[in-house]
Amino acid sequence: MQVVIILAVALSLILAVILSFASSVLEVEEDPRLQDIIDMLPNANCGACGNPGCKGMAEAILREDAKLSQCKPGDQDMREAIAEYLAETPNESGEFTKTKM
Amino acid sequence: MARRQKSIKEVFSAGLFKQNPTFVQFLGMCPTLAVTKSVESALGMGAGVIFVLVMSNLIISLIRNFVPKEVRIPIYIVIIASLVTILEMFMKAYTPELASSLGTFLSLIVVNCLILGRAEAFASKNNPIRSVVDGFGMALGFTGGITIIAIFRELFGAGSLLGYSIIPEQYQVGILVQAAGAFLVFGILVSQVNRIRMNKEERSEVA
Amino acid sequence: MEYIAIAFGAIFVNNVVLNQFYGLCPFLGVSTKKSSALSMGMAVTFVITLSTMISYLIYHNVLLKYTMTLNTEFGEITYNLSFLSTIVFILVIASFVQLVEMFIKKFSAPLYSALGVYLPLITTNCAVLGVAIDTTVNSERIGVEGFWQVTIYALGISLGYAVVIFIFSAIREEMMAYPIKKNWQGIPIALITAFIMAMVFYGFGGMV
Amino acid sequence: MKHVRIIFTLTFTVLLTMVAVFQINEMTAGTIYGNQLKKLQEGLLKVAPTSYDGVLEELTGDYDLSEIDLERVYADQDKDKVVVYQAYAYGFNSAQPISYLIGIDLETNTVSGFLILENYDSDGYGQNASNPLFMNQFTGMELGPVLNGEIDGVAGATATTGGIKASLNEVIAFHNTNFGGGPVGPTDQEIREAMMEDIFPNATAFDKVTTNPANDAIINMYNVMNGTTQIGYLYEATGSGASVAGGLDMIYYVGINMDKEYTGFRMYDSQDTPGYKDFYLADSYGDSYNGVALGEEDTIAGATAGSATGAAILASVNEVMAYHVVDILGEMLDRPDPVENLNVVNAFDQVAASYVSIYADQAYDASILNVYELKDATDTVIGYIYYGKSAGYGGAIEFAIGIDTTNNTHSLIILKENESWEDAKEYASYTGDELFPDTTWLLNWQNDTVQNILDAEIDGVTGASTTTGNRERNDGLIFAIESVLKYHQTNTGGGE
Repeated sequence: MQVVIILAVALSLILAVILSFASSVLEVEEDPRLQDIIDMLPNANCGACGNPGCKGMAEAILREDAKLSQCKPGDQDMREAIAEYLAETPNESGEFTKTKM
Repeated sequence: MARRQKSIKEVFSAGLFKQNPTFVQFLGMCPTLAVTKSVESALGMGAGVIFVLVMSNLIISLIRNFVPKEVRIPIYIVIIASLVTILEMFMKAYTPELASSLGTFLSLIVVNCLILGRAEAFASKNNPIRSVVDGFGMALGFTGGITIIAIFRELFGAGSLLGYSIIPEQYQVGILVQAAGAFLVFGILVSQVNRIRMNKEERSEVA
Repeated sequence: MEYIAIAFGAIFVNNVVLNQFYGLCPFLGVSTKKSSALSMGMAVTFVITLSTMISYLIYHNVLLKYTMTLNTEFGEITYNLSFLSTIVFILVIASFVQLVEMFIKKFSAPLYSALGVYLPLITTNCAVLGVAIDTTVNSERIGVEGFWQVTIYALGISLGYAVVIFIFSAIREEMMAYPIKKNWQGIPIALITAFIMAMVFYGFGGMV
Repeated sequence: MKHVRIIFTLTFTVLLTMVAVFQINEMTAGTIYGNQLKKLQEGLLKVAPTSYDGVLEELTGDYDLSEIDLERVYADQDKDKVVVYQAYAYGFNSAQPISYLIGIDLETNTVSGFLILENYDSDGYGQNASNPLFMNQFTGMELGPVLNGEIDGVAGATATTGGIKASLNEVIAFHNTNFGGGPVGPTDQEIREAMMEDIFPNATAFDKVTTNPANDAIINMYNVMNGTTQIGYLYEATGSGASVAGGLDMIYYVGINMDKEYTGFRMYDSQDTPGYKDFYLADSYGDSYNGVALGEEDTIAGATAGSATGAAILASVNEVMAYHVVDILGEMLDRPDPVENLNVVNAFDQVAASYVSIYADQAYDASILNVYELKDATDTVIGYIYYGKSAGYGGAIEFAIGIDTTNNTHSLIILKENESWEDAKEYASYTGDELFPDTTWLLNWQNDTVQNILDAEIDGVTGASTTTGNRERNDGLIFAIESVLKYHQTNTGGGE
């Protein structure tokens, strides 16, 4: 039992410390809309859309390179939500991204 | 957002039909193909997924407001992995035959994109009751999907259903129970599901 | 010679996708373009090989090292921490992948777009965890032992993944040029293609 | 602050889940262990004899199992009722061995049960080994190599069946060394005796002739008795097959009855090419000798594949037959009439006034069909023509060679052959382009003294070694022609 606790604490501490510091040290500037779109996608990371994961899909949407219907796990609500969001939110230089359903 | 929230009933039925994980979302395809040799193991896998998905949706929805965004995924994974490990132990203890027939795929429920997908897409944004209903609906839809595939494979490939012989040996298509046959059966079924969906869409457009 | 046999068996005979059904979601998803299939193949090769090595070391040096005893109705039984394998492996793999992704993203933009973006997908690729578990907990099933044999096996398995996903994407790209009935487009025809490829790969079974 | 929260949440979650998992592990570990124990115990009792319901002890530690695919050994307390082995077999899916249990009833020395515990071979193929139909067939089988050939394989799974058979052989060998054996299948001696009895079913005794027969081909000779009457002769003989270099490569038994007929033939051992030799190892070939009169060996049909093996067998049988007729029965062999093949005269450069067969007066040689003495008009001997034969690739080759009184060879001519000599062109060492009867290789034997030719040790032609012969295995034309030359030296007196 003690072993388990020590092991768990040690392992998660190591990982948590590395990850949390790495996330700030290795942070890269991104389009602020990217994270919002990722949050709207199902995040199943299944790859069925042909893009490398949901992040890849979000990037492709912002590049106007992907149709929303490519996302197999996503439903009508998700598509409408993303379309609505993109119609309302421009990027930092004020340009709007067209959505492809 | 001004969007209307889905009713509990809609949440439940989405997983069964409109958003069926097997035939529409194509989530968790590894077990879909790997454990559908027999109806028995498909049902066993389905039961496992129901347990893990309902529990993980419940727990994640309960803690959704305390989890920092940066470690969201590791934490979800840890919870799911623990649930899978617990499931594995129970299965090994009380249904050892089933556990050995599912093999590594029992542990691999952890990486079934359905589980993590629902955690991210639904449980982290909804209250516990709705999350449980969603998890149950999705897992049930998954179970139904893989069971249908298993019925086709076992019936025509091994000539039996749940172990009872139905079709004599000379009319069996042995390839269906082999690895390659899984692709064939699944491919044909998806194409037919697509056809039905397309017909429906056309009709609704006309209407 | 032994290593060659292990690698050959892992690449072709027990092919991870066509025979063992590991990593199917990205196999069917990220195979519409040859370029992305190639990137995916490389990312998988990198992650599977390294994460298997890490998992092997953790399993043998930590999880198997600590034993405990438990009183049961069958008498005292001794057991080790291997029941924690799934949790530990997935946690380590997920963190490792996330770390690598952050590194690549920070220091090499071209490498990130060719390889790094595919890394998060690995977490839900059951081939990674599957191979890690098979080479440790179930190692007697696949008949490999020792660190180097396991490494070669993992490398072979992941190369098998890369080879198959690349061939598969080449076929799918080629198929784009042909009219396919609407309900067969996409996943269904891809599954039928995978079926034919799996049949072809059965042929390798005769070679060992 | 953000970092602290991240670290804390992650650590806390991991800790909580680990504790939960640990608790559940404590709850279930016993049951899981019990299940495994139960499965193994049930398996052990399933393969133990039905009369046995005691406890089996594990004895694995008592043996060195590092060299064999044996995992565990169990036996009853006194080690006199039952032994159970857990072993591995490598099937089609060689990476994942099949694990099985086999029980052996020590009182009857038979298999008491066979059970496959784990099988990862393909469904519909190797997986079928786990079918009760396959597993149940072992029960009651007597121990012996691959259980005496009684196992029915799994359809469509040669590799799986083969793997199980190979593993069973190892287990049985281990059992025989460690648990006393008992009936172990037919021994070498028993196999030989069975063959002798096949050839003479009515025999009551095979009396071995102690003086060694003066013949290279014959290893042993038996007078076959029925009570006090002799009913025949049995020869254990050896010959060269078609494709093995060096040594004795086939041993066979052939029987001859008192009516000068063959009573049967059995090949005991042949190192000849598998696939080619199988036909000759079969009883059906041996039985085709039944009732064939001595001298009529040509009527025994060989196989299409491996005709050279058939020819080699017949050549050897001919030798035994000649020994039998000449040395045992003291009779003359039926030898061909003089000059039945007129072309033989071409082997000698001069036309003689008379050609007289002198073979009947001389010793028999398996390579020689006839010997002619050539005389001129003044009745002076001018030379000899030897009419010989050898086993070729496409059947028997007949040739003639003339030798004069100064021991010089004249022409070597081929009278009958069915060779595909042009095949040899593909091989580097042969550059000629003639068909076989006019081959430059034959010139090696012409117009030189017998002694020079024998000293030269002419080699065969690679790629046509069945036809020309192989010096190491003493066959083909080299052997036949050299036999003729040596025969000339010793019998016709030319050597002195």
